[in-house]
Amino acid sequence: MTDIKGQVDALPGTDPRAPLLQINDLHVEFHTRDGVAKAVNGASFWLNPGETLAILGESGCGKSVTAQAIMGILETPPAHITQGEVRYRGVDLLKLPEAQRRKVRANRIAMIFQDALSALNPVYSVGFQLAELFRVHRGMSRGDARKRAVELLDQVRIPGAKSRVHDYPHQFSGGMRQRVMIAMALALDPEVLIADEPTTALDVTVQAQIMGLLAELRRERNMGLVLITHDMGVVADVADRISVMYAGRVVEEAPVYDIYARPGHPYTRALLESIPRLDLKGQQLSVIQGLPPALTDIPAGCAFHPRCRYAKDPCRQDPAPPAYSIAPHRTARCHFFREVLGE
Amino acid sequence: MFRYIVRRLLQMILTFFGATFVVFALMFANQDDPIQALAGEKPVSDNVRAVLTERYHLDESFPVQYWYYMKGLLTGDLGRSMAGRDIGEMLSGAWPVTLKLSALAIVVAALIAITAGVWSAIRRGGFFDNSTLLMTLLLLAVPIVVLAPVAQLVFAMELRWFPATTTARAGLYDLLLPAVVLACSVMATQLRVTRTSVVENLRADYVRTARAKGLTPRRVTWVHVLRNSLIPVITLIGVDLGMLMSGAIIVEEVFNIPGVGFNLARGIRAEDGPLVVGFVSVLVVVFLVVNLVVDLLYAALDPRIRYE
Amino acid sequence: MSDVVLQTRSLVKHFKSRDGAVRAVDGVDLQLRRGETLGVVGESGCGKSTLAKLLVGLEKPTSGAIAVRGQDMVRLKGGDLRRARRNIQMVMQDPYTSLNPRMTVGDIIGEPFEIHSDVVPKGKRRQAVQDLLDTVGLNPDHAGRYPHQFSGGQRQRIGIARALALKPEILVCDEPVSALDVSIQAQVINLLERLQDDFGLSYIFIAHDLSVVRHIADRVAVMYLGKIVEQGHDVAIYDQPTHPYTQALISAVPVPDPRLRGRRDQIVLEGDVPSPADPPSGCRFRTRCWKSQHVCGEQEPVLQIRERSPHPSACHFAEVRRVR
Amino acid sequence: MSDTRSRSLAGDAWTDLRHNKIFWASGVLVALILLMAVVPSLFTSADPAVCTLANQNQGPSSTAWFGYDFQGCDVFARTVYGTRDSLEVGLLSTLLAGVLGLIVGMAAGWFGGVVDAVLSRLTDIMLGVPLLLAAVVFSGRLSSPFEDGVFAVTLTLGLLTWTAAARVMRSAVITAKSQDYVAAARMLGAGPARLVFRHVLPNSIASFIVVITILLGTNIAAEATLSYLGAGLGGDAISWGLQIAEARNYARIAASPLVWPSVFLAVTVLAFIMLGDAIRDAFDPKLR
Amino acid sequence: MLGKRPWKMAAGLAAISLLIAGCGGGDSDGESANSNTVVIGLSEPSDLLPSNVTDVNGTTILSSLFYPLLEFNARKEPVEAAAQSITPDKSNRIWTIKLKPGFTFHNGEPVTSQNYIDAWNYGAYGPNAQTGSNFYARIAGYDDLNPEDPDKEGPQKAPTPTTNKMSGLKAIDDLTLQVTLSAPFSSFKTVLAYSVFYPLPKAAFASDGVIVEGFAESIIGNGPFKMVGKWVHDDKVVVEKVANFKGKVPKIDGVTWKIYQDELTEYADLVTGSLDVQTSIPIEALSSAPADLGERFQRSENSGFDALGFPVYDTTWSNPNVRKAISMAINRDEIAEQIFLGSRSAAHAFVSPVVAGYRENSCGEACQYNPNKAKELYQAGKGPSEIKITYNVDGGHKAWVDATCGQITASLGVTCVGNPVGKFADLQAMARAHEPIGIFRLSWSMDYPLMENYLGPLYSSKGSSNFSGFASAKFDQLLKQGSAASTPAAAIKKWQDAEDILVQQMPFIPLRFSNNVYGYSEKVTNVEIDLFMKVNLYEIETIA
Repeated sequence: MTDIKGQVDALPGTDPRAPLLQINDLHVEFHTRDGVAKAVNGASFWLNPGETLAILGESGCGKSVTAQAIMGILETPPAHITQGEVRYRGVDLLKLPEAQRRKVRANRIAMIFQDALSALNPVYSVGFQLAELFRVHRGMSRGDARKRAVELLDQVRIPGAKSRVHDYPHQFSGGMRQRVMIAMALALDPEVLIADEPTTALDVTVQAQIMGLLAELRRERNMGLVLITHDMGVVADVADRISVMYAGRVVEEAPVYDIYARPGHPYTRALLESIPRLDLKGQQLSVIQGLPPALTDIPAGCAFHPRCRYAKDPCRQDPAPPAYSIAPHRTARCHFFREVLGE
Repeated sequence: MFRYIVRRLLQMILTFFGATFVVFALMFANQDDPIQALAGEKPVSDNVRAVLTERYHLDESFPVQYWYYMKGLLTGDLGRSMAGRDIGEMLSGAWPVTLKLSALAIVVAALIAITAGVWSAIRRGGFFDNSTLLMTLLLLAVPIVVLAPVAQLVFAMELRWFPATTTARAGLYDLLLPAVVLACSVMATQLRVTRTSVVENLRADYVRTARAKGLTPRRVTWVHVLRNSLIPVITLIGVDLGMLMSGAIIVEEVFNIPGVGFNLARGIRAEDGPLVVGFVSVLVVVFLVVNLVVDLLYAALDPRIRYE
Repeated sequence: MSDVVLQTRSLVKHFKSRDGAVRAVDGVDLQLRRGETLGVVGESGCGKSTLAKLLVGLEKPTSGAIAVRGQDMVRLKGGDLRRARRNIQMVMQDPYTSLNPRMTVGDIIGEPFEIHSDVVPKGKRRQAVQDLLDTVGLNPDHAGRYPHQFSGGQRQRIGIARALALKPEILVCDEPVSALDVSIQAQVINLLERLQDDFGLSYIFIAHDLSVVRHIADRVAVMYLGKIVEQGHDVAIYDQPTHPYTQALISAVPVPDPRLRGRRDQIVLEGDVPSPADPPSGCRFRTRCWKSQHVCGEQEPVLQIRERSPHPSACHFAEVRRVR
Repeated sequence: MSDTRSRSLAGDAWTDLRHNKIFWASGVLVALILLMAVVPSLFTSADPAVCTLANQNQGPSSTAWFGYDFQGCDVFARTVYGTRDSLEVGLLSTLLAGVLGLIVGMAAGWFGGVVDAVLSRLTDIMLGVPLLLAAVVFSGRLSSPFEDGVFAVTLTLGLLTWTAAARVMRSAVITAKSQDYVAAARMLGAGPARLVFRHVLPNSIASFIVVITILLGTNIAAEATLSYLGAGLGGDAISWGLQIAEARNYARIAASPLVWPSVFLAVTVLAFIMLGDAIRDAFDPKLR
Repeated sequence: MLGKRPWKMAAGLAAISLLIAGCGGGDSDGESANSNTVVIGLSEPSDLLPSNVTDVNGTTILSSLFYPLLEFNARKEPVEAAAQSITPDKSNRIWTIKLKPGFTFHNGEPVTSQNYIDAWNYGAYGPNAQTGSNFYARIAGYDDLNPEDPDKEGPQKAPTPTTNKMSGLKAIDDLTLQVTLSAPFSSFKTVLAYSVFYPLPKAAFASDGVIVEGFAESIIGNGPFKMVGKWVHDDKVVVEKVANFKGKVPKIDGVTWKIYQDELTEYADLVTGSLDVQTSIPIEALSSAPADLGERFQRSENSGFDALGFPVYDTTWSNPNVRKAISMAINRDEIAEQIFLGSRSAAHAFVSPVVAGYRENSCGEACQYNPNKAKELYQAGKGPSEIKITYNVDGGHKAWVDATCGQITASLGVTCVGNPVGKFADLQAMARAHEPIGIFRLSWSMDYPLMENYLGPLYSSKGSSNFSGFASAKFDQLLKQGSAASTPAAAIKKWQDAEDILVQQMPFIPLRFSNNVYGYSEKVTNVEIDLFMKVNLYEIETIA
């Protein structure tokens, strides 16, 4: 497989010592009828080879938009990347011309989506959709590409790959479809895989299968994995580090063990507490009051302050809290992280 | 699948009889004096009148006339027109050119509508989009009675790009001008539907996937989006094809094409019951077959659709 | 007897399809007592949504009986049925599609009053609607807004308010929180629990999220391919599951604690759920079961208390296994 | 702000429309056209029926803005007065087609099964009936009590053009009736009437409105086609269609009698289509 | 599997239908290539069997295929063509026709007197329902072939005739034919020029009185041209010159009769050079025709006559002065000039100027535009305050009817509207049923150049086209006397007397006489169009 990789030209300016993926102060806006929606407001994180970074957050926190911005597949307009960098091995992808950018996709950075049924084109066979990658990026013949497609389906443990390659997405079960998605993402042997809620639409037993498969493939290939999810359970199982996003910002970043043991941001803390737990049965669940802010109208200061029990005056005023370094490899954007940690 | 087709064919037979009945009834209601209609403004002698009345059962009641017609039809005899011509022959003379004309018109319309529709969907809100919107609305508002002679005047008589008239044996190029005129009548809606459908599909998740695969925008649009967007367009094209075949009356007259529309118009004006019913019945059958083909095409375009 | 508000007996629903009958629900017996929450868990395609529709009368059962406070819902007709139906209402899964986008929230919540005009006199309906909004924690002033102006959690509250309008005793909640974010999910669950206390409601709580069910349910029924495979009190099911499917299901639930990583007893099932149109003979789980033996294909295990299963379990080899 | 006042979809739509520029533009245009139809004498003092061959094909002047046609009639006056019959035919036939399409489409979509099959086949049959035939039949049978033929032409167009609307309605109803909120209402005990009129209809009407407004345009234009085919309006009727059908013959000598009614027709169609779009959007709360 | 790949089937079906549509594409008409042939436009004839042809299209095509017994010269006098001589006896009842020798049909059969008798008997035989059968009605024995239906259009069938031979026809020898009329008719010779009096070859008959199936599709005539191939319906009839033709020899080698549905379309082809002769340019194109065609745009007179008829059975219109008032309210010249652009001329007589006996302005003051007098007369006669003019929409009459109404309104101060009906048959049916039809339009073009051919059908009480209900015993009698007169001149005198009755009664008001307005391509020259709107095929030439 590495021989195929050799066919892709190295990007100019590649720095082998730089992190695999580094996002700096990314800002994305959407121009809508209701005004400018600030979907991402300065997201920053990095990823090393072989590492699993979980981006955790609720819907509308900007995690999917961030992922799409990294991939360069945001629909512009309405979306506009107003600021920031997306560095892959030190190269700022945002500054690359579109043609080169396109070569990065699938070759270097690949992505899988939440709902495999709608993410796969319903009118083409999965074989076609897999083979397409080899034909477009590798210029393979139809037959060779088809062969590779079968191999890929085999690799993601789809039984009877040879015959199923002719089937259409709707003829697969949810789990199998997600396997196809994974096969598609891994086809060109990328170094970074972004998985956007890969198991949310699946049943728990299938979810376990898929997460297992992903972990295995990541290990095999020493890929960097960005796992976007809202499920604290899944994260606890697979992530090395966690970035928690709220209203377009990374509010806390920490190694997985630390964050579950002692969350450093009130939002992370509240999220953890709102999961139903055995020892709290019969009691009310701890809830985060109110709603996430509308992206067109993000509160001044810390965006979380209207829902935060620690909020005091400084939280309500700009500028937003900086990323306080609260421990080695840990940051939190909360003025009162000590109180949060200390409780 | 097979059972589905058989069921559709059976329904087709029922529809066919329904259509003959409705049209026959309409023709009967319209029957004043077909014999005089045949003779134009010249007088018809009583004797001729009596003989023709008897020959075409004109003095019979509606059920009897219908019965005579159906009897003939079921034995494969489409009867004779009032002018004494064999209707079967007339049909086989008129159909090919009309089929050719409407197929060409549909191809022209679909090509333009789909290309422009996709384009304006991609650039929605842009200049191209807005100007096509205006153009299509204008096309919608200008009736074909205006469009056809004006096109003939400009492109045939002034510019001499196309022949002014064609015949039953016309080649594709000869038919191009009338086909374009005909296409204008259906292009507008097809374009709108294509545009809407493409816009919808552009938002679909699989487009995101395709782009994440590093495909060029062109490939994303014309390979991935287009096929998904074509389904509602195909339905429309099916309906349009039927309408074009019967609706070609004016175009056929202006460009002197002795096709179905022309024969229908003549038959209707001449109160020629058997002629009109014959043509309409075949029209309905063709229409239904086209619909069936369209439905099967669905399945071709969208593997999720299966017929039972 | 008077304690039981809802009971089903051998409830069966088959759908006709190209490939024969799809056995969506295939002989389900349930009992729900007053003030109790019965959780129904199972994976997609197991028939739990069909079960919900049967219970509220959106589908007619192929056979079997549904008794609400002793009245057979299947046999009732006309006005009696309409009145009896008031007693059992449903909260639907998808708060986006279950509200008519072209009606205001006030109209949506007030609609039950218009249908059952005897419940609240005309003049008081507006007040009643506002009370309901208040009850579910929404601003009564927002009655004139449209569903799309609300967030998912708020919409689910609207759905709950609508279901409560007729003051039912039983609420069938079909995946009421699965479309919601964690923080919102907690709010809705809390609301449901509060309403249960306030109005003495009984819940059938259908979900695929086992943690949520565990939190809210008093008793749990596990469904697989149209049948209940195990049933019992929550503790019994979660801590002492005896059916292999239940065990696999529970073990697959991720635990939000990285310290347990790699230390849990995780059973990863192979393959997919078979088609309900052509379920396996005997025990329906046998195709994916590690305990499967010859008898499983021959004989269908009955849901009953067994030697090694202190609560009803439909497995010939039922045995307690702690999976976490 | 307090919006406790009980509101209706229509009321809200109106509130929304009041702020919609396109609605106002098209609305004013439509109002103007309607006014022209009702009181044409407001717009021109000339009598459209008085035609003097001496004025034949004269160009525009201060008395006759659009000049005179082949018959020596004032083109502007005739175009203004033609509004009435054109609109009458267009609106009434579209109304008829709309009602028929709505009923057939709803019935087919809602009941499904045999009803659907029968109605769908009926739609097929109607698509096969040539417009000219129906026009000839109706104009022959119905024009005597209504001399100008408006009734006959309206009936013809109405009876033959409902099919598209019915098809659209049918599929919209099929989509709408399987929605969760319909199930929710059914669960509450709502009867079929409520389900149909309160839930299914409002949610399936959007594409129907679009089809209908387009149909209005094509029907006004179709009147011209019928006039050309000799089954259109007659008697002392003045309509754009008649004007166009006549003037197209003399287009090479004098274009004005052809151009102006066509322009009026196009503007009218445009106005109604835009109005339809605006109304459809207003009745979709999501777009507000 | 059928079910698995439905799209293959669909694609196949689509491909097939496209193939059907696409193939068989276009052979272009090579007729107007450099050969010595011309392309002349006309409409689809209803038939080509001579006895069943009464329309101008059919007769035009037949004129190339057949050689008539006689034709008319430039002075409208009959001149023998296929006949050597046509002579009546003293009583004008028995006519002897001698044929020129040596003529053959296109299939080689010699033309004999029996060929004429067979053809005429076939045409006259009632059950054959030939539209031209009326033309044989003067021949003795015609009634035997057409027994009267006892209840007209009632349920009973007309009795089958006992014979299919007219007693008045007798072949004296191969080249001599004797025709006995049922009543004397001094102008019978003129009638014989009409196309129904063409002969038919033996090959036309399958058996006695039965025409071979499909004969009309490939007619065998005795004329200067013969058919090439079959009649291609709605498309064309191609004829080519007969070698060694015994009669007058045309200068061209052949004609393609190209069939058009619409005259404007035909004109488009004329302008673009795809057509050589258009015999009748539609009014819509007249204003641009001089510019389009220059010298090649021509006019000549023809026999057409337009009139308005009154339903005299309707009391509203029973007063002749009111009818006269309407007539005087119309400015015929203005309409002829401005609406018809000179393709018509104002009519001030009841018969066309092309027939012998025509008197200019025989109508007198009644046909002169005089709005004041008209109004006076109208008011005195208490004419209706609302007038409608019924016309058929399929004939392009709207323009002049509207203009006429405009003039009537202006002159009389009454409301006048056009009342369109679908086709002429509808108008006729309404008139027959005495429905309130109002004033109605009428046109006539002659079959043979006699005053009688105008007066008889239109105004006599039993006239085939007399829809007005006008009946004057004196008029009928004068007409009859004219026909029976011993010489054509005497006949004309009687007919003129009859015309004078019309002037007094005005059951119809003459409006216009029509002219041929024709054009031709740069390829041809010497184009003449005769009274019957036919191209003179013997004169027309191509330019090399």
